Amino acid sequence: MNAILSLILSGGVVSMLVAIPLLGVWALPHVFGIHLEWLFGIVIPYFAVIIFFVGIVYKVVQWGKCPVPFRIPSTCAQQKSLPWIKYGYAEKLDNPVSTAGVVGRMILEVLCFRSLFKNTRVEFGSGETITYKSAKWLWLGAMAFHYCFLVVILRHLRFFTEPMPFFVPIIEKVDGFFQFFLPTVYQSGLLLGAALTFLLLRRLLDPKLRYISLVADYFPLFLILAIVKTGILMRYVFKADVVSIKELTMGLVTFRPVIPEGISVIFYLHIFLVSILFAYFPFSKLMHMAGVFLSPTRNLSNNSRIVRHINPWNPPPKYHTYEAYEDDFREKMIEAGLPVEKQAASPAAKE
Amino acid sequence: MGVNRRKFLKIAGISTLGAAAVPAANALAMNPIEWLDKQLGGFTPSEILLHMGHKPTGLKSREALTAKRWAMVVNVRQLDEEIAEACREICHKIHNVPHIKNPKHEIKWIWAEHYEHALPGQYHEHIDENLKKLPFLVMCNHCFNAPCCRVCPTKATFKRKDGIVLMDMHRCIGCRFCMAACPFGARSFNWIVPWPRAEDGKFEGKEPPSPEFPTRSKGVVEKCNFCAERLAKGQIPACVEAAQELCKKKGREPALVFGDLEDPDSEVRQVLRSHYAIRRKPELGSKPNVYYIV
Amino acid sequence: MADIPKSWKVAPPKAWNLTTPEELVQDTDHRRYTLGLEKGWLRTAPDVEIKKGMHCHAALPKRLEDVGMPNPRNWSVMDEDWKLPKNWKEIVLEGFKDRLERFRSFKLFMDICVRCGACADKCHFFIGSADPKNMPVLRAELFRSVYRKYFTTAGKVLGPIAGARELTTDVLKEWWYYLYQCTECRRCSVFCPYGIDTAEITLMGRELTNLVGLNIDWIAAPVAFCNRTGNHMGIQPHAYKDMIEFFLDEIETIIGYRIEPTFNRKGAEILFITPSGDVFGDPGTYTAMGYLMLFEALGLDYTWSTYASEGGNFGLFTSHDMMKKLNAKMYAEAKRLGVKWILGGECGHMWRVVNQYMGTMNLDLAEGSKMEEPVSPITGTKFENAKSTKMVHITEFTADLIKHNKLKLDPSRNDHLKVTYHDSCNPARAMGLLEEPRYVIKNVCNNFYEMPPNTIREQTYCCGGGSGLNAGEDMELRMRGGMPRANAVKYVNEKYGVNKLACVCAIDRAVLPNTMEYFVPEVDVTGIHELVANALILEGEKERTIDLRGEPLPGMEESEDV
Amino acid sequence: MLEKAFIGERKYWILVACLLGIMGVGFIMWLWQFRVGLGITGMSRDVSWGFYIGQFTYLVGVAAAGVMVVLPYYIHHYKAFGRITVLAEFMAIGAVSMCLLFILVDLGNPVRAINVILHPTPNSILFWDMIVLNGYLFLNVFIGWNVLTAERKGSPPPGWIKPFIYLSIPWAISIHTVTAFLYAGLPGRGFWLTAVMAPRFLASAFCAGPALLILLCVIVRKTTKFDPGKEQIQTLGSIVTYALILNVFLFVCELFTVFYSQIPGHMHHFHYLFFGHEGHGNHLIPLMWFAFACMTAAIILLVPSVTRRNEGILTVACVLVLIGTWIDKGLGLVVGGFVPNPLGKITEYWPTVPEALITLGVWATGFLIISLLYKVATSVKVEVGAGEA
Amino acid sequence: MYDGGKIIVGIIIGLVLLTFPIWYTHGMAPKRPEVKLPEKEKQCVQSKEYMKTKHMQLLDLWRDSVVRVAQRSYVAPNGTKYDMSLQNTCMSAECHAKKTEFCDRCHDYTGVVPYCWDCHIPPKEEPKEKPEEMH
Repeated sequence: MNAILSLILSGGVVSMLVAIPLLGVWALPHVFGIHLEWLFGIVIPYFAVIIFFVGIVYKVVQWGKCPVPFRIPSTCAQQKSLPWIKYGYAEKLDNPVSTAGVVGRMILEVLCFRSLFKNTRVEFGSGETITYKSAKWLWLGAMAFHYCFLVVILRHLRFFTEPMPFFVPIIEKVDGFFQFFLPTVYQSGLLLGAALTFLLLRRLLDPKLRYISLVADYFPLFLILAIVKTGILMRYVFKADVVSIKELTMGLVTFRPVIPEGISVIFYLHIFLVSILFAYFPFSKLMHMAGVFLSPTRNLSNNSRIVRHINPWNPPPKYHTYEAYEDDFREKMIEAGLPVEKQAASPAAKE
Repeated sequence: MGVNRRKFLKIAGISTLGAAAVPAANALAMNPIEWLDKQLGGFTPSEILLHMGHKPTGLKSREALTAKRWAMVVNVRQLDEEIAEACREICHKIHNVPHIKNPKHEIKWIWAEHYEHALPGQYHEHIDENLKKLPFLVMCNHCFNAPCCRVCPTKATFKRKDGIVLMDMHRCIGCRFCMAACPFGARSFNWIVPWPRAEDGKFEGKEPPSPEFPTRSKGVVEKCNFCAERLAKGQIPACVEAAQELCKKKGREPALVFGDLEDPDSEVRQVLRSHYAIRRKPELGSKPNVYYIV
Repeated sequence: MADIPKSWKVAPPKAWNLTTPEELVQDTDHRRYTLGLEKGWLRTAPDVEIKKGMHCHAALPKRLEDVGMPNPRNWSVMDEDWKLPKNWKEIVLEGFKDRLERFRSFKLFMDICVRCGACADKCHFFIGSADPKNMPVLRAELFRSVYRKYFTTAGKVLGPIAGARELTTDVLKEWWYYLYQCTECRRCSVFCPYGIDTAEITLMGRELTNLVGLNIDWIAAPVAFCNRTGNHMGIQPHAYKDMIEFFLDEIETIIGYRIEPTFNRKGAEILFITPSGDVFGDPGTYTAMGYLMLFEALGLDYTWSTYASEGGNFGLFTSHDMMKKLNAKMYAEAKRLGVKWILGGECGHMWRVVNQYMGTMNLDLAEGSKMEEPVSPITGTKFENAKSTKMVHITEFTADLIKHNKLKLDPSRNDHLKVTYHDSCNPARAMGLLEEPRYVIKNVCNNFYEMPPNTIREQTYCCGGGSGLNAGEDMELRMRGGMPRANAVKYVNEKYGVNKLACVCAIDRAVLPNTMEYFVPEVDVTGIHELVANALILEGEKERTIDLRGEPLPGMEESEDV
Repeated sequence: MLEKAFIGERKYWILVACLLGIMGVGFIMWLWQFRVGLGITGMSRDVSWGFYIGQFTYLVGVAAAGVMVVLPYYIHHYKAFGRITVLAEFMAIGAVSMCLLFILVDLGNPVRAINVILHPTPNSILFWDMIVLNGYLFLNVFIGWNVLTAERKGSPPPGWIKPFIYLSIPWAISIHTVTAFLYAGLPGRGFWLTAVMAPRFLASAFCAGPALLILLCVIVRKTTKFDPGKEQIQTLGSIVTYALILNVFLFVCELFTVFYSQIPGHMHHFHYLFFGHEGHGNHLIPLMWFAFACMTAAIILLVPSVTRRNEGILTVACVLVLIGTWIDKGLGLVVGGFVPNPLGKITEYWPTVPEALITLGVWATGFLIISLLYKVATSVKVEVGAGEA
Repeated sequence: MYDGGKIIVGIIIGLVLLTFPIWYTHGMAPKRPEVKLPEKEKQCVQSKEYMKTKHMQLLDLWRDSVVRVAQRSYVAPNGTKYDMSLQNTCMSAECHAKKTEFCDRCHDYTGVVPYCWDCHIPPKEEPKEKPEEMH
């Protein structure tokens, strides 16, 4: 599976996914008079959300069932040792010895992508020199992507709640702070698209990344890009009947599903792709969302010299005992003047 | 959907080479900028883009008053406090100009000044005492070479083809560069919300007097618009109308005259032919379109 | 002396069959993969070329028999047939499943990698070799692809589309080749947004290959020796004592009198354990002399042990069980001798084991012993950070002494040295021992210079030969892996004239001299306690004219002739 | 490299916390202004620009001063400045950021700020100002960061950065020229309608900017292990001296033209600022005199090399220069231009408390940016062993 | 499960956050808003479908056309001409005389806050209102 094949495959799959609702909601009724809105608007979304929740919980429980036999945090700073050796806030966070430190480390990791922030790039100079350059673009792209995605999701609550919670209008206002176009362009949507494009270009332009990337890397990027694009198109270009859409989404969320009239196909396209993302989520690398919380190199404190860590399956010790060792070398030991437990093991001890 | 598609095709057609034969022939008759302007219906390409394929299909209404260059003549000698106040009142009323007591935040479209302020360069102590007392009606001069339009970074203030300098209150970012540029102090800024509204959208305190004309949001600049909205309906500016009515009543020559400066038969041209008229601060070269007969 | 495998003898540079360092560096073409048209890595296993100089020799059957490891046989890496057991696939997959169930780290790291590539250029082997499979992410993917095939639905159904592949002998060979091109240094895990630690995956991978008898002699032999004789070198008790006696002779010529340490002495307060590399190989031996002189200066009530005569633990590079087995001796011996606590010498992975595993695995063995929370008998400092394991790092111990002015030091004796410090990867990234060694160095040397920040502390580079890859036959691999470290040393050498590379790891002391010889011949490798002993003023010592290596001290060049 | 901004001593964090606190207060005040309108400021129909635009104008000068370090280093190969080019560039980043923020808080409709890009208007100087300011910000971020990165790697800066560096020199001149043109091209504002406006701006920029840089260098030396160097500070001191003399000279030229010609439209503004127009006294008169007293004192301190070489005196002189130019440009220039108004009337201006707090908030933001960047720069310098002068 | 407590708490927090809309609405969906259409006037400037989704763009076009190009007459697809004015045409007494019964219904339902009404004046909605005032 090389880069080109992966691209073709993942691109093809996403195109097919786009084609399905187009066929189902647009072509079928026109050609055969079959209406499948209920399938795309109700059945598939419900199905996807169920897979999403069950899948995530199942996966996390599976992880939870595995013990953490050893305490293996990556220690990215000075350990807590002698009282006069500096153990300040940076050390507490990067080499935590207390729960507070671990919580701080996890917060920084989950909310600020701290490890990515440390990223560097190796550069080869002339001759033998290797130099290191701080490389924050990936961090920036990842931050932009994840936070914009979060904002976009929170904004979508306007379709799933009535009345809206207080924070939704505030987010909308801030997100659309710079007013241009009608309806007002949300900056998060544009940034999300830009960040995704950056992440995709990275994979395509960096030979290292092109080599390691699999279909499973391109596919979610293409899928989310397609979701973003359909969303943007729906809001700004092809336009959809928002009231009917909200009727549908509210029906979904209150378990009284309805298919109102007059929702354009672009909406079904959008919701179908989102459903695919939901259903795909638990089986994919996207599970890093939950996994990051369980990573033993990050969520453990470095205190196993202070407190004993328990391994639930710790096997009984089997080792070459001193007795066996002395039996092996007793004579040589005595000869060398080393103390032994049993002075004269054999009566034939040499005088 | 259908309507929209037709429009879309129309736009698309303009931009494709195949359909360019006729416009190309037309293009020979005018300069490229004019041609493009015509194709775009007066909109810039970026504006067209912002409308996403909607091409304006508007027309000028038949009853609209049109001109090549609108101008006004103020015959100061025919003015008195009453007329000036009537002009100010009707203007501010129909345009929903708020009455703000704090002079720092005041908004004025048309108002009376003393000679020494209206024409500071031409003032001397020994001037006709009568003239000193007369209310000089001042307003936006709708300069032919308007410094405000020159400095506006968004074309929010712009000069129409008929010479009217207009404010696009939808576009103004409130940088107030135009206020610095205007040598006549004709521009006002909405320092506070002019017509405050409650959460439910109802007006707090006073309601604007005219439901037909929009109010403004805070943070935009505004000024006299030569009653562009009235011209479109075939009416002359409200101040001119009010002044002329009052003058008629008082048996005077009309204090305010309005018309097309490029039309030799227009009323303004006739008045200017028969009276000695000056303009404010002519040395700045802004070429005001408001003339004063003193 | 003891029976030492011939392969341990470091071959002279000429026999390394290497090009010049410049050529070696320029050979690392990181832009080799430019088009995306080459075969994707999922399909490359059959074509993997096992290059000479880039791998170690297979384990001899005797080693495995000694410790009861499976499938002992004579086999060679270069052979087509690796003589696997018939049901090898079953064994590996069963072992895979077992480890997925026992180690959350393994299971999680199989699931959540997003292949962002942040780790890619963090690996010294990738930097030095440009082999894309040395990118940590891809090293792990070699296992993930198999994981997907046998343990995930998507992989079972979609196969390569889901990034899954069959476990074939080619894949197994690829595993083996790249498992033993990873030194488990954890540098990649520092940069991973999810903390994925390739070392964890390599550890599991090595356990799996060991199940079917795929291993390297350079690990299997020490393991077998350590089990029987107590140390990796296979030094028997009398020889061990002989070695120390030899150091005592040397020390006598330096300080003018003889010191007399004890061995296997019951009732001592402290048990001292250091890697046997310090006792056996230069320049570690000078460090061992340093320990002896330091303890003499303090009059410490301590003992050496010939049974627990190994701090290092090649079991870590074999399997968790083997690690436990070899480590158990430390507590067993501490209990037998009735010491209060254990003092550990300068060692790398020994401290990883002590910090991360020892208490968890073997603390039961210390039950009923006289062991208690370590307290320095000289300063009275309680080592609270070793409360549970009761084992103190010697730089912690020495730093505490210096802080309390318990040592008479003359740092000017090290004035001819310009020292830089190499953070050994294990104490740095699996423990956090960063400041103590620096504190000690700065107090015993007047000229200390740091290497560039991206190459020290938690970002330190491996020496290139850790985790059992310190053999002679894989010299090219070692040089390639050591390149980033050597490059940083070269930088300070050129900038400040640094001529001494200090470290706290026996493997470093064994590996880096070759690397330095190759890349930066001006620089020598030393342990920290060699520097300490050089600066240390012992009571009643004669005026020092030579350092521990028998070379004249600064200002004493003439007195040599006297 | 950025991570270095997150590791510091207690003092550093106290500074950061204080700046964040001031920013917070300023932000709350701005939210109020955003809600209520610019009416909460002291500006009015007649004095329609005030403190904000004044600060903007002043800071453009500070930003442009980076060129006084870059130019001698890159064009005249004055090697000593190599140590501090990054400091100058990072100071410029902070200053330009403040400029942009001041424009943003001065807008009546900040939400429509994008209109400047959506409806590009080349005939507006403000449009060009937007371009040159953003361009200058980009150039300095780009150059500063790349040069520092190279320094950290121990390699010379990449060759492709050179064109950008050369471009940044005229660009620095341009930001001040264009800003001067904002004022100088307006008919009917006699105070500003002068061809020496741009040269005056440049002269005051080249004394205020380096003066601030000197102070920052002294602070850096005191608080970090990096010493920007004695020679560097001395050379900057000479630059301040000449530019200050030029600044005062140009002002005197202005005075001559205005008062000898006796044209009222030009003269009244000066009258108002320094004596009070037609009997109107105001807050500004003492300030304006104070400003010129400061500048005169600074000249007296700076011209003799004996006093200038004394770093303590140099520092005092720099403070005087900063205060003098700040009053002159940050307050006098803008207010003086609007009073009296085009109708010859006088409306007084004085900033209100919220206006001052917002201003302070923007300054705090700028200084936070400078602090973070300086933290990075000095850490890198120390790391690569450039600590000792 | 190992660390079961923490993991279960984590799962619960995650589920609670992710199912926010479900428990926030707790099964109560307000009815789809119905706008009150004009009684007399049956013909809008464009089709209903068009207006439903694109009225904002039409209004945007109108405002630019009126303010900037001085073209104030809109020619509907059926040839009828309309004065381009939100206040005076759309919201006239004959058409959508009540903002609260027309605009607001959908806007409130879908959380849309248009800034038209920052400046433009919605028609008075007191019952006493006389239609003559509109002239």
